[in-house]
Amino acid sequence: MINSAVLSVLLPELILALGAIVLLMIGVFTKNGEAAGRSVSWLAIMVLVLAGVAAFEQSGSTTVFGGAFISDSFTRFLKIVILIGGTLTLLMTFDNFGRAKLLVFEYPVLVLLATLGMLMMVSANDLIALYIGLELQSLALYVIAAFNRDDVRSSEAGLKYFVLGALSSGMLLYGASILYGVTGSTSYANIASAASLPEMTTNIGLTFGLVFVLVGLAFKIAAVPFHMWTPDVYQGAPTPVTAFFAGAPKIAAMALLLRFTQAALPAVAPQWQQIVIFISIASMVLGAFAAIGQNNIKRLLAYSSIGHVGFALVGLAANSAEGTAGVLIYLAIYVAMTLGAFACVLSMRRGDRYVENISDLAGLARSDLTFATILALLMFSFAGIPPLAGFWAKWYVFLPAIKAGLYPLSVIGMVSSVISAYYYLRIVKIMFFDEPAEAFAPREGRTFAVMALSAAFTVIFVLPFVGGAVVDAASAAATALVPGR
Amino acid sequence: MASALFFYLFAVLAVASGATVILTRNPVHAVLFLILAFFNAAGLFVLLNAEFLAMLLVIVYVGAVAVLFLFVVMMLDVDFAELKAGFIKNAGVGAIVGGIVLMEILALVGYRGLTTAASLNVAAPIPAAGSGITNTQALGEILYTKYVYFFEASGLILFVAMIGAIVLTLKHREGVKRQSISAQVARGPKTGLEIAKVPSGGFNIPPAVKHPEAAE
Amino acid sequence: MTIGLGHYLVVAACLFTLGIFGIFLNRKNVIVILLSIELMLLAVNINLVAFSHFNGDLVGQVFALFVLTVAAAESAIGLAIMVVYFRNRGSIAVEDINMMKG
Amino acid sequence: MSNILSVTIFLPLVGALLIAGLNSEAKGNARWIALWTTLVTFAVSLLIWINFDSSSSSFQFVEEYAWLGPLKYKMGVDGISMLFVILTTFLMPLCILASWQSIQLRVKEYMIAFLILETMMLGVFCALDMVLFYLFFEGGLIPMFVIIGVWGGKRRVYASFKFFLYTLLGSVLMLLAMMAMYWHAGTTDIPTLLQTKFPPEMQWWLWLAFFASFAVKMPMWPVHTWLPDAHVEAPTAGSVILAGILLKMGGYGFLRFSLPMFPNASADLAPFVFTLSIVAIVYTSLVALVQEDMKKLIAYSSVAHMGYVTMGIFSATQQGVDGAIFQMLSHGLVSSALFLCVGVIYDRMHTREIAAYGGLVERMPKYAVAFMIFTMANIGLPGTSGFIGEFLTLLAAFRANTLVAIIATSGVILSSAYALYLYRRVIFGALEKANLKNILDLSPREVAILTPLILLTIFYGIYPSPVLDVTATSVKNLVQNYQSAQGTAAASLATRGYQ
Amino acid sequence: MIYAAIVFLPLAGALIAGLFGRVIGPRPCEVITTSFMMLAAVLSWIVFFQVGFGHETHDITLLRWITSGELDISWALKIDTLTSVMLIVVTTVSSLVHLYSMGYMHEDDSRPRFFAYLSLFTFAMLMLVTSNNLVQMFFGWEGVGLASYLLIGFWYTKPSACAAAIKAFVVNRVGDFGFSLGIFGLFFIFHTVNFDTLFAAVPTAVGKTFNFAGYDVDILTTLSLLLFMGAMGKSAQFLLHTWLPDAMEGPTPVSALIHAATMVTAGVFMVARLSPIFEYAPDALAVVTLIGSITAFFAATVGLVQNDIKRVIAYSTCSQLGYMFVACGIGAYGAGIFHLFTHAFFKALLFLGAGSVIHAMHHEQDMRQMGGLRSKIPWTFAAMLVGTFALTGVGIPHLTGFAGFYSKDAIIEASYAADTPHQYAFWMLVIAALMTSFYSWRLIFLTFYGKTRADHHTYDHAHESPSTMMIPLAVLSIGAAFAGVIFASYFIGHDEKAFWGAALFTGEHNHILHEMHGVPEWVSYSSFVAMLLGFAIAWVYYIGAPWLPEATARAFRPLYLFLLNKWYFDELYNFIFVRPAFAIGRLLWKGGDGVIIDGAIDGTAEGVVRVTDRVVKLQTGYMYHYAFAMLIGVAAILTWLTYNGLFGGVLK
Repeated sequence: MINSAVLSVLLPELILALGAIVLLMIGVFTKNGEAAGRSVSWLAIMVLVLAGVAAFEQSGSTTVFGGAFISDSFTRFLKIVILIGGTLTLLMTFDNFGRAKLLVFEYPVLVLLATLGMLMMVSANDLIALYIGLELQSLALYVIAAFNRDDVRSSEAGLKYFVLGALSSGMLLYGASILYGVTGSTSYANIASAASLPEMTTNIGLTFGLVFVLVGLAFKIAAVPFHMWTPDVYQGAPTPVTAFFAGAPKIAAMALLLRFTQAALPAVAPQWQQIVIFISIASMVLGAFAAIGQNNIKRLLAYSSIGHVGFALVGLAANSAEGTAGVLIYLAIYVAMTLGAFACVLSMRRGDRYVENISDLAGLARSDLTFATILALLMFSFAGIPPLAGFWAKWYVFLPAIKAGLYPLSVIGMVSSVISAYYYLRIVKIMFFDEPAEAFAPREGRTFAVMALSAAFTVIFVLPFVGGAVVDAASAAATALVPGR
Repeated sequence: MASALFFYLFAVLAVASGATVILTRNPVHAVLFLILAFFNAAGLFVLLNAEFLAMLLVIVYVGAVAVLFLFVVMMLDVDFAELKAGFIKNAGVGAIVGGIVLMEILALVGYRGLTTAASLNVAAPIPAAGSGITNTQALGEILYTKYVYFFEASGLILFVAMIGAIVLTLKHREGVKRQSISAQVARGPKTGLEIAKVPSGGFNIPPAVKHPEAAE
Repeated sequence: MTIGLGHYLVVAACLFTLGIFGIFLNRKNVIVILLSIELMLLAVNINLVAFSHFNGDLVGQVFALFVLTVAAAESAIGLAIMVVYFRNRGSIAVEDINMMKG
Repeated sequence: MSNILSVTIFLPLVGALLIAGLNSEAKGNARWIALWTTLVTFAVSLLIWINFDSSSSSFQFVEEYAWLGPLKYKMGVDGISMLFVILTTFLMPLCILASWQSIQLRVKEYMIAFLILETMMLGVFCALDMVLFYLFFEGGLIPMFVIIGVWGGKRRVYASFKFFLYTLLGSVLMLLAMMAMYWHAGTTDIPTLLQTKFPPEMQWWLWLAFFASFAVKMPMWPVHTWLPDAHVEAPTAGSVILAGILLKMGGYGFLRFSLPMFPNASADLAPFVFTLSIVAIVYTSLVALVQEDMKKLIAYSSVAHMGYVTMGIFSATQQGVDGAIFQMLSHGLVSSALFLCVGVIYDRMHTREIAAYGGLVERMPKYAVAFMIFTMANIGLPGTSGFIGEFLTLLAAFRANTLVAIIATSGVILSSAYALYLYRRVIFGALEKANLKNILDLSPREVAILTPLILLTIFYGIYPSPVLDVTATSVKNLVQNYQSAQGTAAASLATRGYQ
Repeated sequence: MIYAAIVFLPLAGALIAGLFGRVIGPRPCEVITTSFMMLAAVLSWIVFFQVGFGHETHDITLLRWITSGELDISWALKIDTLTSVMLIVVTTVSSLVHLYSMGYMHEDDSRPRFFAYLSLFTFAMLMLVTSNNLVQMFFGWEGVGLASYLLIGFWYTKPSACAAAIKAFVVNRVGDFGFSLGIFGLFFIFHTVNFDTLFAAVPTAVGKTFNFAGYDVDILTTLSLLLFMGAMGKSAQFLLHTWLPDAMEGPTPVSALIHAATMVTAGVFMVARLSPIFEYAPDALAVVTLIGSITAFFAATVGLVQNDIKRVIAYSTCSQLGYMFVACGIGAYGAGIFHLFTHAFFKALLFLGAGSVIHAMHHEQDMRQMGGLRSKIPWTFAAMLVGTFALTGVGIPHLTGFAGFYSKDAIIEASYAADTPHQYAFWMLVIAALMTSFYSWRLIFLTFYGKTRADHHTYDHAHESPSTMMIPLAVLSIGAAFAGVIFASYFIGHDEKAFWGAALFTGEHNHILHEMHGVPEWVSYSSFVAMLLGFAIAWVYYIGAPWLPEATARAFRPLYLFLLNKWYFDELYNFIFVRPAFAIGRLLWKGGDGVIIDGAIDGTAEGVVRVTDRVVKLQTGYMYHYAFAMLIGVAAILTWLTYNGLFGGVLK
């Protein structure tokens, strides 16, 4: 059953799994807690990079375990993005966790396991694989959300995330069980073939299964109305954790959504398109409106992420290879920007105290122009102002939507992007136009590197060898997911 | 006929105890009723010829998980008097929405031809009654072969649960002396002597930990 | 009178709905919420096993097996988080869990 | 030579990078680098103009490189865009000079913002790929937002937000339309799109979406209210750029997209545009009459002048389009100059209240002369550049619709009223206010800024051919294509009046 | 390039004085501009004789101007008799005014500016009269408007001067509004704005109609009326006349040059120049006649009671312009231009004389504060007397007379010959002539006769003006005295056809110049009688019985006030146009932009904030609410898909 060919397909996952176990051991047997945390973190980063290299080196399209696990250019694209996201968030963790006395070795191990879960989600081609990967990721995330166990907010975040997450996985499971019952299989390929039978066109069971599974996935990507955990968890969890939440897990969940809808249930596309359109509009609009009222920058970014998920879903709503590519591009760009934004949040420090209020940014341009410029670039990019990367993200999701004739969706999306531009601009305004507040403590090297990298990415995306490369890779990935379309 | 009778018995009891779980005021009672529900579900599983799962349910769930719940309930010094079961004010609205969902699901159940396509996709047929292969054996045969990936992965999940539970709840109590043999052996003059600067005004007693540790 | 698939599905649906109810109707006690989650997962398992039985396919039972495993892990994590919360806040009343809102 | 457009466009960006590389104390260096960069850019752009073949209606100096997927980096100019490039590069050095003294805070950033803005503006006029166009079109929002917000007046936050969100809202709809065009035509290449025939039904929607963007940018009534606010709050050079170039992007967009690409919709909706135009002319002129803030008054007059432009464009005749382009260029000179004039006294007195002035001619005769010339150009006195555009557009409007022409022509009465009323209150009268007694006349630097504007204003009023010759062929081509697209519609237009 | 020299010498002078005035000082400026003007004047006379008697006409293109499609406009000089007449009028009066100003303005600090303006004005006026197309004409038209604006507002510290300047410009723009529309219309119909091609094409459009503002109207009538609207504005005709009296706020030489001799006659010139168009629009001509006669009558009535010496002359100018328009309206273009020609001399003379009086009286303009100046400033008195003779048309019928005798009486006769309904034009002009005579003599009597009403100091110091001022008066006196007798035969007499050549066009049915010589005898005498009667009444009122004016004013107080307040036109216009414009402007600003548009925008912004508040409130922080939201989501989606759009929903 298991041979070297299978292992090579599984290589990135194997690296992570074994790495997690080994690192746990290393951590356990290292005396000094802080040193253990530090060295294990570095090792974890290396493991992630290694897994990334392994993923990058893979080629072709293979399924193993009876089709439950798939590896193709789609999974590779997303895995690399996830691994980059994971690596960079881990890179930003040290100083923050060091100050909060959280730098323990369990954290990187949990991050590795969560990342492993994500990779499994990305590769899931079977309902059971979907569920297992999802739970592996989620359980790890529940824990790290509550990781600052002496902080009531952190534990509240963990509790909320857990309860609602469990509810959502319950719903997802319920849907999965119905789908299994209706189609007789958990494998996407079999589900797709069963669902495409003529007598299944009116089978209401499919619809129910679809709805419940989509609801579960929508929760994971924080789409309205299954988003309500997001602001609280983003705010409550330690900031490096939030940075991690905002990036990689969303991608993994989106990968599930993409593959589940397009590989397992293309037959009922009109139905899931409607659902996607609904949650897309709801997310874009709510993200735009609710963020305006925020004073905490993490909360604001949470609502912003809700909005961005809505935008990404626009591409999915189009139900086409271009649309899928659009989603992928959107995700890649979104992760890059989000990492930068959270790196900025992590740099908002006065003395040893981290501050999170938007008003703390007042007049930042006066005291630290580089910082302010980077954050401003990211905000403009979030708002989708050309030529920054955020614009291209929107371009590539709305383009297929227009092709698919989703005009009301597109117009609503564009209008809400303008509304959301308001709060991004507000941050720029506070940094550039307002009177300075107290200056921040000096920036820290690693975090600053992430900030600068992210801002640079938003700027140079417009160059053909950057943006073009991303777009080409995403297009190739999308065609792998939906061949022939 | 007997099986029908048992079905209704288990079904009614399962649903009734499920309802009690969410309605009772006392969490201990709730856990106990959950156990009852699990027992009845196990009964249903038996009726469905899934003996292994039925057994698992009883052993794992009733034996471990539910007991864990009881543990925690008892351990946390919760003032049960205060925990009057309360429903949100407009529970009616909630009930209506929930009711709608339930009705829709029930409508689905009544749908004919729900599983018409299912038979096409049988990946691991249940062994025939006369084949002599038990449910447990049949499961075992595919679990470690065809579904080894999931099996390994669920192992990782348990791994995560372990790390998670430990990292969240394990607390090295400060001020408690623990013996460290290696440290004692390695003790030399360098580490043995410590010149302490005594601050004036005494020292602070660490605050007493109010609640006992949770199970590790 | 034969007991068909539908009967089991009805039981599962009832339990599932009760689980959902338990989560959002309860305002006093987090433990009950955790129990409700278990109820939901139980309902799923009943579904899976019933489908498995009536479809003549063992995969459902395998699936249920994993659901059981994961549910156990999940409840462990859930309880751990609850304990942490209780330590910080001294309460597990659901109504108290709203430090963050807006 | 083959990359001269790109060189022109990105030279300012290079300058911005140079300034960014300076250490932050070097105010003077930032100014000088900015000035030299803009001057060199101007010189290079003049080279383009000299080598421009005005007998051809096709795009010239075309550069084309692969970019993102089907999108191309494609640049080029034709008779319609050529002069806007020159206008931009011409006004920039003046803006830098105008900010020499008045900007003392964060000079480096200011210069960087301006140079980036210049790149964006040049890009808009040169882009031959729709998406590239949009990129520059919207990209300019960022530096302008910062310029208004950081160096602006009291209500700068309100103004900058209004400016940004208003224009953004208009533009995103255009973006959607561009996507639809891409799917229909399979390309974003502007020259190809110019040849593409969109179905009339589709044209309507596309037209409306583009209109949403350009009308706001223009700005046309009733989406004009961001302009007075933005103008009032922006620093002088910001107002100059805003009035001189940013507003022209709307008009340029109409000429580049709406008219040639959606001729049927343009013809159908021309009455709608005419209506808005004449409302703008009369309405904003009346509003300008009662303004108490100089910049606001000029801003309102800008709206009125842009009314002539839209009217001229949608009359879709040689005279109308020529006039519209000329009007835009002239307005670029004249209103810029007027804003500079306001800036001159604002720098001295720090108020733009009309009531705070009076009798300035006593102390500032040179200034009075300059202001008079620009006021006269503003009201379209023959012999100034303001006349040519106004005259041609009205001439064309008369052909399209006499009623429109009548109402629009009444604008010349109102414009003289508000402009002269302003002049009288600021320049004439007795010099009674104590704080004005020592006000100084134009400094050599200010003279250096205003002199070229005066000379050009008068030169183009007397001899507009350098401009009209450049535009003629391209406009002719545009109008012919437009009319041939109308088919029967054109015939009815011709027979509507006396022939 | 003698023609170009005539036109551009003043411009050169203006530029030198304007740009370098501060550097080279006032005196050189005066000398340069004046000598340039005089040179131009001399050249103009040469040209006049060449063209008027040598019958040379020229059309010289100087520079391409506006080229756009079929529109092709050049800077050009069209030299024909009409132009040459205007050239001499403009350059001669202008050079004299320049000279005069050297004396009159010698106390002023801004003389370079003043002379620059004067020369600039002259340049614009010359561009106007030499234009070969409508647009260049419009250039000159607006250019003189600008110069007029600048000169009226010359004393910018006086609020009334500033107001008058703006009023002049804006009211002129009202006229220009019509003029522009006329140009647009002509281009629309004929695809050209050049006179020669235009005039050649006009006959093809006779009787045809086009759609104008929703109505089908006769092309030529409509366009002629639009063009005439421009003329009304520039020439201060009834309804658009209000600016002219106020324009007297400017220095007196300006009034003489611009508001008497040249600029205000541009309207007459325009009608004459466009006679090939007007001739085909009889209805338009009827309107011209009507407006002209009303103006002649109306302005004369107002002139009766004014006390400001310059205003009397200003209303007189207005009235005389009415005469000219009547002449044009009835087709007697030659008579109109002839009156323009003579009027330039005697009205400039009167103004400059009045300026001399004012100069003598230390800038006192109110005639009630004058009197008895005859002995103090005899030469001025003499000049004024000549001017009055010319204006009132003193002369001996069938024999000889002052300038006005020829030109004005010719118009009166022609108006009778034109046979307007009920001979209204004729009677109004005759009555106006009577009033002209009355107010002219009233001016003389009030200023020069009787005892002085000025304070002693002023009166004692009143002295004759310097020679720079007196020489122009002398020259103009000669003109006022002899221009009529010398040129009558060319302008309106039997040499008329040869003199005008093609410059003036008369339709085939237009024989007015011929018919006016055949009017009944009493018509010829009527104006003579009116003149005498006016003189007599004036004598009675102001010399014979000085108490009478006041008594009359008291007896007819409403009428007196009505006339004194100029028929309440200013008040009416303020009420109808000016105040509403400001009120509407304010309403649109505060209400339209502020409340409605910005209100909508800010309201939207507030709405967003309000929605935000609600949305944020949804996020209660309670888990059960969150779970409930999810449940609602599930229920909604399920219900939607199950019952509404199982396949192909509405959302898509």
